[in-house]
Amino acid sequence: MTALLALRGLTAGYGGAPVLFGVDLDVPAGAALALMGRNGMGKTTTVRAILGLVPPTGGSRTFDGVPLAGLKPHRIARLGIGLVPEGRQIFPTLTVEENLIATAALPRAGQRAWTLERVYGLFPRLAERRRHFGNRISGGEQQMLAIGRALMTNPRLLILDEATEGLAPLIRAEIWAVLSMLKGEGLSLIVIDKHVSALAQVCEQAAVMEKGRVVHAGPAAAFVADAGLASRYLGV
Amino acid sequence: MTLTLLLVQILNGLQLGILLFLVAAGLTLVFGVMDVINLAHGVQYMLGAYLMVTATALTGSFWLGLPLALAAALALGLVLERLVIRPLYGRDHLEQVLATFGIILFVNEAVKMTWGSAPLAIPMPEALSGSVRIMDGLNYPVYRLVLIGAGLLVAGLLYVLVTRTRTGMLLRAGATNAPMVSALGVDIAGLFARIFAFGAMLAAFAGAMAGPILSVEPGMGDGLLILAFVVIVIGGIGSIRGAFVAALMVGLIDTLGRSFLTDILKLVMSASAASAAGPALASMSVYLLMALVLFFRPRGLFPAPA
Amino acid sequence: MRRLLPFLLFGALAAVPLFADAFTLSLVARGMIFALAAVSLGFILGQGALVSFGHAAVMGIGAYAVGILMEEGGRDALVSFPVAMAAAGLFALATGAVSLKTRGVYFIMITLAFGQMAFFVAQSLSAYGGDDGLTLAARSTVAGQRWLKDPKIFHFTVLGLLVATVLTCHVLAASPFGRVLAAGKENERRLRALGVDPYPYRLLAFTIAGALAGLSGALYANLAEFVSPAYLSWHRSGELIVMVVAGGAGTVLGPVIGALGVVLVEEGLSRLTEHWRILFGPLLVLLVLSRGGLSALFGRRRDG
Amino acid sequence: MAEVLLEISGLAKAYGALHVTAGVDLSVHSGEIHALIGPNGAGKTTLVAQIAGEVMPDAGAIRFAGSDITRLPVHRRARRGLARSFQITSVFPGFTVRENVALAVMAARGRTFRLLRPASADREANAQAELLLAEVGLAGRSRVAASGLSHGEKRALELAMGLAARPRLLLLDEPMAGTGPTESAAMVALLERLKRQYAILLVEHDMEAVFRLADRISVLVAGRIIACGTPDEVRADDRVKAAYLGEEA
Amino acid sequence: DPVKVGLVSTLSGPSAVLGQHMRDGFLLAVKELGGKLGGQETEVVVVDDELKPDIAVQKVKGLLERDKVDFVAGVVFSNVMGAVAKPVTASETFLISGNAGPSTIAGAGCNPFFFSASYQNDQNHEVLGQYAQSKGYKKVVLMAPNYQAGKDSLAGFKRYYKGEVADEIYTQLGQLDFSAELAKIAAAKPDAVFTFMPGGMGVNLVKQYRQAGLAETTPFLSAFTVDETTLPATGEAALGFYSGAAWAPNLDVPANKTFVAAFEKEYGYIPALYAAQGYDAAKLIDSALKATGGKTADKAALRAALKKADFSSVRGDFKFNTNQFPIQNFYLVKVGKRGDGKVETMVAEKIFSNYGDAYAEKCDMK
Ligand SMILES: Nc1ncnc2c1ncn2[C@@H]1O[C@H](COP(=O)(O)OP(=O)(O)OP(=O)(O)O)[C@@H](O)[C@H]1O
Ligand SMILES: Nc1ncnc2c1ncn2[C@@H]1O[C@H](COP(=O)(O)OP(=O)(O)OP(=O)(O)O)[C@@H](O)[C@H]1O
Ligand SMILES: [Mg+2]
Ligand SMILES: [Mg+2]
Repeated sequence: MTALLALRGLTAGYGGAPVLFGVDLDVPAGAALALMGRNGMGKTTTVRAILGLVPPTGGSRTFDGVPLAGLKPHRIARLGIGLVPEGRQIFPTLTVEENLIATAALPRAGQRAWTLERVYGLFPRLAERRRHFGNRISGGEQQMLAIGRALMTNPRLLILDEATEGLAPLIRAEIWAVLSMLKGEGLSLIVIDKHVSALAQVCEQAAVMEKGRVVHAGPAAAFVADAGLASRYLGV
Repeated sequence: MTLTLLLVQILNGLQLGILLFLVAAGLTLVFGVMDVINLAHGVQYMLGAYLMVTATALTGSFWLGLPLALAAALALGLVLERLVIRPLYGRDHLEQVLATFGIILFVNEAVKMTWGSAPLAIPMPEALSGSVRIMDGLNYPVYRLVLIGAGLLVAGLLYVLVTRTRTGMLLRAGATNAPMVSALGVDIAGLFARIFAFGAMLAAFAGAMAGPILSVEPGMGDGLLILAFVVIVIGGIGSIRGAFVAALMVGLIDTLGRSFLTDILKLVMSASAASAAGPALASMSVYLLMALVLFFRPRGLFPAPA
Repeated sequence: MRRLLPFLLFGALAAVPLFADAFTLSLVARGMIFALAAVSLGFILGQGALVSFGHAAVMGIGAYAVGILMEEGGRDALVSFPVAMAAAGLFALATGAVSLKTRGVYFIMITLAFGQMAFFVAQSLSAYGGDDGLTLAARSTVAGQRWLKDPKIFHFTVLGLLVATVLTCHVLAASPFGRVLAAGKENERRLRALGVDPYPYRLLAFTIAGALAGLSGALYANLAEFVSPAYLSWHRSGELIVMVVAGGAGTVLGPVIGALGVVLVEEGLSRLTEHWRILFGPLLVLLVLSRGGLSALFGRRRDG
Repeated sequence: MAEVLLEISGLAKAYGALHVTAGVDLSVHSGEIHALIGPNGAGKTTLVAQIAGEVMPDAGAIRFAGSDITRLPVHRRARRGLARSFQITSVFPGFTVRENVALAVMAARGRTFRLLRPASADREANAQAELLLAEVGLAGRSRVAASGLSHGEKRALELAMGLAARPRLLLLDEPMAGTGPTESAAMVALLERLKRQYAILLVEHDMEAVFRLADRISVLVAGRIIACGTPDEVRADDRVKAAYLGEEA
Repeated sequence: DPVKVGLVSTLSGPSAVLGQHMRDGFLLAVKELGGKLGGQETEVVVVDDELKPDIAVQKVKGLLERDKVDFVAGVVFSNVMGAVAKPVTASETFLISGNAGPSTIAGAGCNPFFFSASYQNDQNHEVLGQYAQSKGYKKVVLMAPNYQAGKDSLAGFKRYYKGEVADEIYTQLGQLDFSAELAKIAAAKPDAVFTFMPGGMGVNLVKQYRQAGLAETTPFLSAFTVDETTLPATGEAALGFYSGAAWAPNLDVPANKTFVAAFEKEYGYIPALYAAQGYDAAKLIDSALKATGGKTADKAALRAALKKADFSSVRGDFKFNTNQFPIQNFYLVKVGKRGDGKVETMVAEKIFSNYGDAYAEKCDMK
């Protein structure tokens, strides 16, 4: 299986201070990758570098065989990458429904389309709050909205950066179930999350970052099973 | 003070308000929605008038000149966006102020060098040069009625654009978090460019439309710019509805203040004191209104949800 | 470079009388007087994000205080300068008390409103010349002596007061008081949650800045030997903001450089051509586009 | 049990037709960790905001340390010993990490209205700040600008700022959100250490942490407290399972 | 050493057109004289006062101290004059006003180094007051911007007009829309309106006055409102409107005929009052320098030469009063169409002959 997303020696940083020191990652089409690591190790930066939100300083990125170098973030996203960003980043001056519609995109051929109804079906709470402004809903509701918003772009690769942060246990469980289902529909995933055991149920692959490098990559199940690995890289 | 006079003055106030709204509309759009303080809006208004002068002279017709002038303003808006405004998105408001102030200096001078410093005129279109008698001895030009219509049209158009269309949603989203919008696959930079140019065109439209009743002269946009800011601040930045209401309020307060304040003051103080204080107070009335509104509603009448 | 800069700058200013003619002296004095006002504006603007669009009004009130006192026989700077500062400070206190309920652009505009009110009042002061302004009989005396008449003494007086103002603002900025102002700019909600209400801090800062602007107005009245409502107009307030931002709002010295730069460049360009604005405008645009700008050149003020 | 530090009675708040707080009674004793849990949108953050003073309730009363604070502004409450962390990270991004905490220390001691001596020369505040930073695991980061911290690091910084006030009651709105597994564990350990020194009202969706730390738990659903008791009692409550916990009980 | 003249004029902002006329008029005279005044090589340093008094002071200091000029000429606006008069005269440099003539300098504050080549501020307004009075108007509405010059204007009008003043309307400086004022005027039904609305305000007012239909019913008397600086913009809307001045382009004086023709040829537009006064100011300096043989050092001699006013003014008869302001004729002028279809102000009636201003007696110069 060829990789949908491939990173080779990716380097990036903030204003001259390097954060990524050569990241190599592969996400095969239809696969789910768990990206793990302690706080501040560069997970989010990797995600942003993929989309060009922080300009990479070196290395290569390809998505579906298309080199991403030189492409503007919106072009990259249009290739089929959906982002649930860290910290939600809901648009406060748009209502819940407008948040969902504003950046929605048409599905690719053969894809089962995400629509308002489908998102509301997934998160009935959002339907109840559809006329509320983005900053007038609770933290957890914002998180649901961020997920819904990314789905509405009908992506091929969905990146979830701490997407279950602040969600109640019931909803969280629901999200994991949905992710499994989406994967079943052929969507590829990169999931950053602290719930390691849940991650392992959705993702077959795991990669661990430390100080801006991928220091371990392999099957997720094995990673979780091996208490030594988990404690070495995550300190748990 | 007769009832007719009062009614006529109210009409005048509303009409001044609409004129102000025409100028303020593009400003709210660019400032409120894109979060760019564009001081150059005033000179874009002026440019609209001057382009109209040339366009009407070239074509010999108001109706042919107008689209020509607007197209030119749109093009200039695109150029300005590309050269100066684009690097300023997301930058500090004050840096935007400084850069667009530089544009004011440049354009004012360039206009003077191109068209001279003497006031110029845009002839009133023949079809609209009639008038209706609204009180004994006073005619109301049809053109002003058209101006009111144009203002209402622009107000409606903008309101729909911002609140009802996806473009409006994206603009509002981009104003608070442009990187996120592009991360979700939308070319927000391109959209901003088009909207900025559209705002420039709106300003030019106001200038072109005001030309037949006002004098076209260098610096004509500067004082109006400040008034336009007063309007959008009273209304609440980013709110088209707010700008509209505030423009009418400012127009009314200003007009009624000018018309009646001195007479009213004469009821409570000596005539000479009243005629000294009246006009000064009338000049201040707009600012008093703004200070009062902001005192009770620190984010204007229709604050954006934030 | 950063540490040396103040010494270089003020050293150069101190050396100006060695070679300059009377005109250059008065030009530089004008630059320094605006620098003084710009520093005071830069303090509230850079430290607390309080962009006053009515700063010229406070400056003008200082100028009028001197002019009116002179007209009424109060010629001595030891009286009129403190009165000018007090009048300007009081005006700032009163208008600030109301204005500081708002933030951001609303603050800009409400200060403009008060500035315009002061402007219209000055314009209707028929007893003191109204719109035509008021010519001073002479420069203020100092303890009865007519020292300020001498351009060199005037130069050093202005320079001394400018340095004192810069030092004051520098000390205030670094103090806990200044840090609260900065914190209020960064995250007001957080600040309140820490138990600090930024309002009194802002009001005091606004008042101090007002009094300092009043001082610069008093000096300006003496330089021009004339006061006019034009001193209070929003155009002038805008120019002050331009000076501050051009020089760099985040530093104490930025406004000094900005004010001197604007005054000198304007003078230089206007000697070249009547249409100097066609050059000056793009210069400002380039300054912004090439930034960080001057302030990046000289480093940000942050002592951590 | 110890004295009642915070007592909320009959608190109500509505946004239009939406009753976000619908008659809440709640008490926090000094020295206890009281967890507030409930589904998303139940009104937890709004309740915290009312206690902190950012949102004014429509009805009801809030008593803190023996006096009525229902109408007090935010900063006055903070002065009385109420400190908080925000659900959405809230720090001074342009300040260094140490300056963030030092300011909190100075604020707590009423030493901010000083005009002459540089703030950076306040040795005591700096030392105290370093101590707190070490405590939350940010020891090496004190000279970095807060904007340069990762998400998880900012959460830790928030906590340090809350502690700097040496508050009597700490309102923590999801302190664990966004921290990695390692840091979550560290946070739990820290809060365990802090226990007894401070009373804490803890809003958190991380049930492992909640059950480990809390002395008592209140469950808020749709603006009402539907259950309040020890962790074991709450865990066993069917209504709580159905509304909130699901499998995790 | 060439003779140096500093020309202070308003060349930026909305009022720049006035300054431009004055400058062009002055420079035209110098050019006609072969770049020489009084036979001496002459350098004219033009500075823009930006209509800001403090900037003007700064610029004038530059003229005096750096350029070391022998004369300062020009100054359009009275508030600028108020600021610069003192530094110029204090340095014992001659100040030749090309326009502004504030009452203070005409009266108690008169100065041996100050000469006016224009008029005293009140006079043009007095022309209309006298005209309204002689026409037997019973009821007039007065309107001016709310600033010093506006108030002075109405006072000047009322010095000669003794009928009823139905209303005194003070508008905002820089006002755009006059609908409210026009409604008040219509309601008052006066015999005539007198107004002082310089610059763009005047353009707006004239157009709107015409559009409101008032031009047909109520005569429009004005000062500094309809002239060759605003007529290009108002065009035919101003036809039949009145103004008062000591000069008009068609004034039947030989020197004027050549001046207007030369001016239009040189610059391509019709000169206004300011241009004529600028032109005369240069001619005045020229005449004085001729008398002193080009010497500027002997101030007393130069002053005496200036006082003679020995030049052929475009206004015809021209001599100085004791306060060194002109004694000259004033006319009612009316906007009309020239042979080539362009509109300009035209002399309609002589109102005052050999007329000096009201402040001269307060001046103690002889
Ligand atoms: N905006 C920024 N400016 C400067 N430095 C930053 C910025 N954002 C992150 N960093 C630095 O980059 C490093 C990696 O941060 P990143 O956000 O990628 O970590 P992360 O693995 O996502 O951590 P977390 O789990 O806490 O979200 C951190 O050390 C942080 O200090
Ligand atoms: N200012 C407001 N205007 C209108 N509705 C609001 C406002 N603030 C909050 N709400 C609504 O009140 C409800 C409670 O919000 P709150 O933030 O208190 O929930 P929460 O319990 O903290 O949820 P979470 O666990 O997701 O953070 C939400 O449904 C939200 O939509
Ligand atoms: Mg992260
Ligand atoms: Mg919450």
